Amino acid sequence: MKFGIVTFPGSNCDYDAYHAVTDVLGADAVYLWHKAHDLEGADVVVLPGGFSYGDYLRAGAIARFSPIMREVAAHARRGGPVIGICNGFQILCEAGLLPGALLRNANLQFVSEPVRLRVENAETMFTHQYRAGQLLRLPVAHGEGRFTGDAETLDRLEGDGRVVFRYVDAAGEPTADASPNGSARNIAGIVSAEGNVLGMMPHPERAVEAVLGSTDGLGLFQSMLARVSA
Amino acid sequence: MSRFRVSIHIVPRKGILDPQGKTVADALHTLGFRDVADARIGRHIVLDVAAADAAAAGAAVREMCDRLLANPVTEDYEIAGVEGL
Amino acid sequence: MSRFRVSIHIVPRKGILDPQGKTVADALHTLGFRDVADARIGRHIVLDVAAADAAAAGAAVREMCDRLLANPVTEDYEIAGVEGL
Amino acid sequence: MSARPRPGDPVITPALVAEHGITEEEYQRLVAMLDREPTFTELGIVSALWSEHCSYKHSRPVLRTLPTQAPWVLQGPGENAGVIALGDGLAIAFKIESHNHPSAVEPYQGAATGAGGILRDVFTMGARPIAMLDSLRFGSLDSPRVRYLFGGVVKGIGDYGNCVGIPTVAGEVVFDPSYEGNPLVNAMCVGVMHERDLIRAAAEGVGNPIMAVGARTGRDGIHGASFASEDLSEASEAKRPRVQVGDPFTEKLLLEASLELIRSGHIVAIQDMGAAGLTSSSAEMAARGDVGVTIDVTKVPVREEGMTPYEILLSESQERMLVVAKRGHEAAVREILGKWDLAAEVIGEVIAEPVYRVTEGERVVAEFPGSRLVTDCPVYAPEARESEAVRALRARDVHAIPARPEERDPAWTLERLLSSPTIASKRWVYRQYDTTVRTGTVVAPGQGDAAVLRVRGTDRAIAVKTDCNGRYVYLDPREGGRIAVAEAARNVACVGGRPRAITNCLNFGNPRRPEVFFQFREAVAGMGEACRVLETPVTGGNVSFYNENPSGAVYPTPVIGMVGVVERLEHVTRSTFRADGDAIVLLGEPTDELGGSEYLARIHDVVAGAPPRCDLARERAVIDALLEAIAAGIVRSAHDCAEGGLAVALAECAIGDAERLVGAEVELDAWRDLPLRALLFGEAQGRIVVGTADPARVLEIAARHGVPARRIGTVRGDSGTLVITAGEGRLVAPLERLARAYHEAIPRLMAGGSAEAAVLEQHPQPAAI
Ligand SMILES: Nc1ncnc2c1ncn2[C@@H]1O[C@H](COP(=O)(O)OP(=O)(O)O)[C@@H](O)[C@H]1O
Ligand SMILES: [Mg+2]
Repeated sequence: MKFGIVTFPGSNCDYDAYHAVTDVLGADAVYLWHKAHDLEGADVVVLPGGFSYGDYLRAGAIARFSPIMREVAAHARRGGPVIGICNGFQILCEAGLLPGALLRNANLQFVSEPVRLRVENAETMFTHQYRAGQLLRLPVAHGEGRFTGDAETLDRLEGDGRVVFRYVDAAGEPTADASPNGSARNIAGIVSAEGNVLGMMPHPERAVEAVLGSTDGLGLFQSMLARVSA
Repeated sequence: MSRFRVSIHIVPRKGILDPQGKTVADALHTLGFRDVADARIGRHIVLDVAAADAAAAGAAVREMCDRLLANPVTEDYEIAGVEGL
Repeated sequence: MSRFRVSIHIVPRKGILDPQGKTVADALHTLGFRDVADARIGRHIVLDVAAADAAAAGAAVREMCDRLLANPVTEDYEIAGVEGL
Repeated sequence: MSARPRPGDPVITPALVAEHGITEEEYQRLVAMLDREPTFTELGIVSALWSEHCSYKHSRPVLRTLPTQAPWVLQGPGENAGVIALGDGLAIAFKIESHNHPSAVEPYQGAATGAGGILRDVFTMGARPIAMLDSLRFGSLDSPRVRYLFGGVVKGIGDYGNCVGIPTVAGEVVFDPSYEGNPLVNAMCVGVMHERDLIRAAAEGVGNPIMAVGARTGRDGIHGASFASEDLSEASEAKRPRVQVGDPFTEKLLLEASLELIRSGHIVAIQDMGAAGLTSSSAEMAARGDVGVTIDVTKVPVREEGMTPYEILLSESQERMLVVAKRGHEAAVREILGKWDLAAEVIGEVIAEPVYRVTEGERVVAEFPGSRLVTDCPVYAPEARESEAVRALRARDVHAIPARPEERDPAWTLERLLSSPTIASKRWVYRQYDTTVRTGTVVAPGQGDAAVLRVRGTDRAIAVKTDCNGRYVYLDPREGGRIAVAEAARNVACVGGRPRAITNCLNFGNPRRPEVFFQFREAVAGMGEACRVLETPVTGGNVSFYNENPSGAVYPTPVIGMVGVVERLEHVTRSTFRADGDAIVLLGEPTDELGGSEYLARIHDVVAGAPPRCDLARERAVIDALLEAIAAGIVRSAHDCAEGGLAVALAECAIGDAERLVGAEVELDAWRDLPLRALLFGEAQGRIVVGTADPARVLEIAARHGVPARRIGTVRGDSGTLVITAGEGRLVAPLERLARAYHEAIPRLMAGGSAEAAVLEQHPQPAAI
């Protein structure tokens, strides 16, 4: 089982994702250069966080045109797992592999802090190691994380159980204050209709070791390992 | 081929929350500009393009907007001007 | 008093580095739009203001730009249009 | 060959010379060196290289008195950054820089480019940056202009570091009217490297090509270096268009490319084109290598047409490097840069002839003999005399100041102190900084007295913190200098780190004013004394003079950037109380000192009295005792007493974590004879509040180190209150109220700032971060 971690110009969490899946999970991983034309046999593609192309114009707008993205899209069409974290989520939306868009945080400030998430769907290939309704503590660090979509897009996401993570407060309720960025319906992460493409703003790869204050992100990588190796 | 300066407006689609515009409106009020009812903030992009004629320049830029410059989910764009250089 | 829609262009001052414009120009090239020589990216602000007449509206907005909307250190602005509502 | 004026060059007049900040004697010195009149280009070069910022002409003799040696120091002052050994063949590179004047004019870009510059200083040593720190000083947040500066600076530092992907993990923010109009913006960067990758910025190897790498050269920030060497005035207002714009995206590419380049073995030296750009980088590289260089400005990739040699040489366009490659390896260098979509052009060569020569194609436009350009720059020893006014302030008996009626309830005083922006939580600031990227941050901002970063592949960690109390330094420069180092060391020790070395950023006023130079000389002397006793040599730093505004100089502010090593991750210690029932032990002891305290400033609006005495032997003993107790595994929490004294330190231990308030019961009868306000809010040095399950052992260790220590209370987890008694005196405070005061002070002050917030939206920067 092999993870392919894409490095775009300006990616800066590629190294963290690599460390999480290799040193911590003991899985294989390769870095995939944005100009490359094949996935080097990766079973799971990770689009890491960072500032591809400086987030100039719009976060993810330019990176989506990288040569490697053609392969990523093809991999996704074949049902291969793709996970986009933070900037990776933004790229997936810009590339049309996920619906909606991520806009400037409502408070217009970059927000870096641990947030509480509720697992809304524990059936996906990315979350089956969690319990539905389980509360997670993961860090966010973004300036453009306000998920937006028109009403029917949002209704469809909700109806099809494609909202995977929601920002919630200590009581587990999706209150306005619980959201660090003003996302529609406190949405923090969603999956594609086929369920094999996940985008999320929080950083699971930053929460895989006790020494860093939380291991709540492990379940996500273990879910993929279990499902893909199986 | 001659050169044209094409200017583009890219604005948040109606109905999409524009916190930046709201902050600016509030700020203007704080500064005493009470007569401002509303502010919307978008991008103003100026491109220097070579094309056969103004029409061709406009067409090329429209394609750039569709493919890269504007986000179809959240933004509208208009070509505000094409002037020869 | 009547209402006017005033639109403003705020652009990075000439000679000042515009990393965003440069990056976008490069991206357009990679996308095959080879005829783009240069791109500058600024902000397009639309204000809805009440004023005695168009001239007054323009004057008020100019003051808003000087005091708040434009960064005197790095940006130039122009009033792109004043239209009655 | 000798330089000739270019057609169109302005003629050199006394007025033009003066405009370049060059004095009459300096000009004569230049003529003597050249043994002819300089060209306009040469005048520009010299004005930059002999500016305070590049030449240290007023500070060098004083800086020479600082200790710089220790077995673990691999690179002392003189390079782009200092380097110390970490063990296992690893090393730590670190440096601090000021960007005060640019930030006063354009806070967002000024702070952003400051962060960019210090990052480059560290990765040009061959180190991978792992953390940034920021030490900030502003006037009062009641002023909209200050809120604008504060907001812009924080956003500028955040946007830049966040985009490059380096966590900003520690720092300080101090608000005081003395910084009105002249904020201090100091940024520090820490990097980790293999000792074998250490590379220096000395040009070597006759015939080796000199290459310009990274961004193109535009007309940005021309004369920023001399800009940083003047008082803020209308003159600097006029310099506005010279403000540089940072491009963190290009910086990230440059960072990766440079590290790859250094490891590739294709280059012999690399240096950031920082202040005074190409001029100072090339001249300094030549001087370090004691070789000659020749540079052809027509080969430099430019952003604008028609740039003159003068402009190309002095441009401060950001995100550029100067590289000396191995002859014949140019193509390999280009290939590495190309991979990162960056350009590299050969612009000159290392030559045997001992000259610094600049040509424009065939024409020589500047030529200086040997490295004298750098070595022969003037050095001054200005007069130093303490200000009578300050001496009088220090002599004032602050105990005579009557208490305010409200102070009858010490809880009122404590609340007011906790809501003082200087003491209050800085979460509003570091919430805008990515503190966890690179997954190395073990102790993040607000969790401990210093930040802790793990070092992959080892069980070690690095502890870092900046500190300085300018008010102390103002009232007593020598004592204040000692305290700055001591507090930084204490903070590093509180998280379990052994203080190892410092970098420093010396922010002072106009050195030609005797009272300012006195402050400078004395503060540096105090710093040096402390560094000797604490065995933390100085590996580098930065001097920023002329921090003045119409109302005078800012407080003398020698900011200390302390780096320490945590031997084992299990030693990492945080500041807030942990477990119910733990004993609270105070290392060190209270005194009746009240001078220079935040209490006097905040409650009585008085800045006077002698600052607390700093007994360096005691400081050393306290740190040794604490580190031994931590290594013994008996310390659950440790927090030093700083601004606001013992009561504030105890409160911070109780409410520091907004999501986990922990009550405590403290009894200080042992010191019942001290004035209550000195006991509670005095800022006696050398004190640390320790939470432990084994007080007896902590006391035993303290005794062995000759450190007075005493159990002063107990952690009462769920009591919901902080209770401190001392004889008749009794402080009872509900934790919620204290927490609100401490955590909401700055957000509340900034909320009124929607106007400023909007102004920040002006910047043509990535909206996203
Ligand atoms: N500008 C800043 N950037 C990042 N962290 C900061 C900043 N200012 C303060 N902090 C953090 O807030 C906490 C308290 O800072 P400070 O009051 O200076 O601590 P101390 O009083 O122990 O020196 C520390 O963790 C410090 O690193
Ligand atoms: Mg402090």
